[in-house]
Amino acid sequence: MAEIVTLAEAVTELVNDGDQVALEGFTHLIPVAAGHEIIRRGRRDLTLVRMTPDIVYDQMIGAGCARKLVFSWGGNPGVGSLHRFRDAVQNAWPAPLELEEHSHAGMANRYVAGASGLPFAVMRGYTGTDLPSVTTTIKPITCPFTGERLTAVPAINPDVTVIHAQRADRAGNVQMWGLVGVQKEAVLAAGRSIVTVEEVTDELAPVPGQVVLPSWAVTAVAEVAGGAHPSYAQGYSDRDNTYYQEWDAISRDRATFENWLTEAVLA
Amino acid sequence: MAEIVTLAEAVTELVNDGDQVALEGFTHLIPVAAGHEIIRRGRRDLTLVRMTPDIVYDQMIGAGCARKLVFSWGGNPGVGSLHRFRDAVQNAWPAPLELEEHSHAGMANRYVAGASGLPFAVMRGYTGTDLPSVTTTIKPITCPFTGERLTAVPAINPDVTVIHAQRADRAGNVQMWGLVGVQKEAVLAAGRSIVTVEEVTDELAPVPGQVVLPSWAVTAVAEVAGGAHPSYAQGYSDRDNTYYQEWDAISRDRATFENWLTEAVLA
Amino acid sequence: MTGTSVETSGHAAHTASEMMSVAAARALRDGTSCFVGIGLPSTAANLARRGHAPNLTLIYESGALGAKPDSLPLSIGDGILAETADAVVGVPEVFNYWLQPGRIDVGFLSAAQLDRFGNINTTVIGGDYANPRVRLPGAGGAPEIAASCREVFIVVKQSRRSFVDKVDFVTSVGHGSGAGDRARLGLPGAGPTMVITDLGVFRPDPGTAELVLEQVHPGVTVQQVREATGWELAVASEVGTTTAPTAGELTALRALTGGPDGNDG
Amino acid sequence: MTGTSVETSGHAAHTASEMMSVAAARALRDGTSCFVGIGLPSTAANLARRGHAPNLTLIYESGALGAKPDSLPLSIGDGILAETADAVVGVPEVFNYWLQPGRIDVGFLSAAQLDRFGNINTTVIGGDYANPRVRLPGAGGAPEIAASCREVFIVVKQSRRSFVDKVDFVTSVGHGSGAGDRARLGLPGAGPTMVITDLGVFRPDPGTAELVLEQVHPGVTVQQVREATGWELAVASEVGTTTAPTAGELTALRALTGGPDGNDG
Repeated sequence: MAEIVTLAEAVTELVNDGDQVALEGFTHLIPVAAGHEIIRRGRRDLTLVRMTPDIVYDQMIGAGCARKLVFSWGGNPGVGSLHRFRDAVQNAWPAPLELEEHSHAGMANRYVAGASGLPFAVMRGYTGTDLPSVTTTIKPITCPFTGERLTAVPAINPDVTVIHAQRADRAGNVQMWGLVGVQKEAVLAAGRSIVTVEEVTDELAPVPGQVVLPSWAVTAVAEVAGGAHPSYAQGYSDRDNTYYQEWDAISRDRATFENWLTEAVLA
Repeated sequence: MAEIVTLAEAVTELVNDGDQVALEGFTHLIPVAAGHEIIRRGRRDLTLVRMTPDIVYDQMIGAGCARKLVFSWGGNPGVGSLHRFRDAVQNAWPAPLELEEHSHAGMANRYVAGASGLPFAVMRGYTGTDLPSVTTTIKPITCPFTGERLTAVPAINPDVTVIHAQRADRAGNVQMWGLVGVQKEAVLAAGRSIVTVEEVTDELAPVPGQVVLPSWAVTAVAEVAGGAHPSYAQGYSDRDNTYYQEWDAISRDRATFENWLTEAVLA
Repeated sequence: MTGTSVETSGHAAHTASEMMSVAAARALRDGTSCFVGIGLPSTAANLARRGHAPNLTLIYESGALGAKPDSLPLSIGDGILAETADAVVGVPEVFNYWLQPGRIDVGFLSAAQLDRFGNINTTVIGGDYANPRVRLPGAGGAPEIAASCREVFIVVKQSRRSFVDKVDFVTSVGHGSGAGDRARLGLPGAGPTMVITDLGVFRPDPGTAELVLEQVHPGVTVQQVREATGWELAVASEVGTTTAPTAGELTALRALTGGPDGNDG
Repeated sequence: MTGTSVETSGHAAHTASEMMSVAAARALRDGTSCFVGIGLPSTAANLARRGHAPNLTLIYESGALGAKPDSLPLSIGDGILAETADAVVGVPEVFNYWLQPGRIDVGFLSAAQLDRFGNINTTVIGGDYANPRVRLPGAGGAPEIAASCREVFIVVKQSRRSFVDKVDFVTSVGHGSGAGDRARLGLPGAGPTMVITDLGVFRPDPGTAELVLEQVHPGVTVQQVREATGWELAVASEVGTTTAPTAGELTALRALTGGPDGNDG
């Protein structure tokens, strides 16, 4: 059964140096506040996993939390590049960043395998691309019935997965709706999970398109209203498109970024 | 885009002798009226696919539609055995019935592979059971990353899948809710599909727990109110538990069954 | 022991079938999760949730996670399951995301035939597979429930027909051919840890994995159990007696099933 | 041909970028389905749906099937997509059930680098993979969109930097090393059948699969296109001229993007 705790308690207890950590949320419901808490707690040597490392991972990489990134698309959606991510890859600043690079389909299937208790998933993908030559976690597999050649990718089983959702009830059952991405799979694939929510309510009135994660499948729930900003929580907030554009300027320069980090996160 | 037609038109046009046909619906939303229409049209040599062949397949097998059954649990839920199914297997009446027998997990994964455009699915299953010795569509497969031995099952891609849903709109978008079983996968795995619905409406108001099949993923929609009886359609009808019990007596004896067939289906 | 009487002091009269359901229900601990097989297990699991285990999470293969039916579902896909569930998921998801990874504490199954190592047959009896004497419904969800749940409870009406030395067909693996077999097969769960019948309660011997009679129900003798067992039954050095159903348990059970001869789920 | 002017008789003045979006939008047929990549393709697809293709089904990798946004989504995961979609599904489902089996008519992609066979690079430019000169965002959904859709349209701003003889990294396969390569690789879709830039329109040669200039936009010369191409460009024997954007197309486009310099999606 999920415990309802503060975000600081959840991160302190459940995210350790060296962990493989997945923060998921596909444009919608990105757990940004939790990412900032991981920065504040000074976690290091993390293997960060995320299909779409965007602003929050740019921040965590720039803050020096990450040793490795497992991902499929690292950009500032609708704006351009991630400058802290680029600086880490191109100049090893603030630290070298190892990459394990997949496609969205590959990452999604790796989470599915992880959630399913399987060591790998089968897909049609990567064929003819240069990705298998740089990513060792892409291998061929042969159908035992037809002899057809397909692609296998290994399960992702993060030590801890962090997501943001609209609501939880007091028993720790979690409810989200709108674009639900790969969050269910990421939580079920993980050893531990933290869910920040817009609000904890007495009842979870059913909502069309909802995904419910039962309390017994979640480790910790923390109420963090606005915890997805500048991303959004459908029914609670809108995407702050201006912030995404502003991030381009903040992140382009190391000093500007470090000022932002001090003032906006660490202060 | 799905065409809205009569059930007779749909079955006449889309179900052919010798086809592999899946009628799905897991206790809920069983397309019984469509099964009766297939009997009325006199279809023969069908390979019938269904996780839980229950009353409707007992009827189709007794009526002589089937050459082969691909399944995982053939019983009268809450009541007992299927007598027409038994008579076919034990006494080849009215015709021999070839069996391809799986577990629920295996059948579900076969539909998932079919819906995913993959030739097979990987699962943990069947290990140590006698099923692989009688079912050739169960094979071992080795994880290319860990070397672990798992089980592979081939995709099911029915020529035609038939399901029952609560509603469709006039464009042929289909909406169902409650226990949604494996119907989405069965439709997406099939070459053609028929969906009977309780009603065709102007709008599909969103419903919690809904599954929507877009019109362009469906071949034909037919309005058949009560088309799941004695099964039920959540929000429209209750399960007719008495009928399931009565079926035991109707089906136990060949003559009684044939009378029922003449009066209730063919008349 | 009071012979065949099922009336014990301080307890209401009950049938052997009711004793079985009550004993099976008691086996479920509060706060755990239970993957509920069709038939007798559903009766027992719902009885447990009405009684000592209000926080028992019921998972049905029809996709209802955390179902809280207020009447006994007649099938594993009744509407009441979806209406009262914490979450409703598709059938592939319930098997792949919830059962397969070993998240569920107890798999609760029934059987047409059960053997001395707790292997289950629900496929064919007699003859051979292609020409059976009796064709049974088949596997359903049981093979993977038996493989993946942390432990398995089996509830079955006992007779020489159902309690056999070796099942005619292994539909779902218990302890295979004996101790260590599950580990050799790579089956993740502990397998059957308890078998509850209308006569008594059995657990596998830790050394051999063979079922051992540990408990008889009130009014049942060890000799009666031996006579209803199709192999030379191992009996614990001290055989206990099941506490008879309390009035509260019987009332709850009859409310669920509609009386002593009611539906078994 | 009117040199570099982009004002043509009967048509409003437009920028090269607007011509590209309009030409890309026109390529989409009504009643088909389009898997919409991030960036320029989203602008074009939404413009098509506002104009000649009201029954174009837009599929976004964020899980929105049949999205009908009434303003241009700034990202592929904007709330407007879920709110207006026929169905919303999880990300694994959109790739596994909807894209992978080849259900989608057109995959609409952009590129940082594109080569003569329509192969796409969005991974790294210069240096090598471990030490690139420029690190790009990476693959996203593109490799499987390029593999599985029935055909692929690519929209890209053309220059010698983006139109190269051979991409530095094959992120998504176009026609590989030439005709027949997709079949040899077992890729189900037809691959890129049209490339739309701010200068013109290209199609693969049926014999060699190399991109051939078939059409220049109003005011653009073939020589200009050659100069913006990083290989010896093949040119069709008869090069057509794209019809300039109509006033209606421009109005719709500017309403979407907020003006001639608006967001590209």
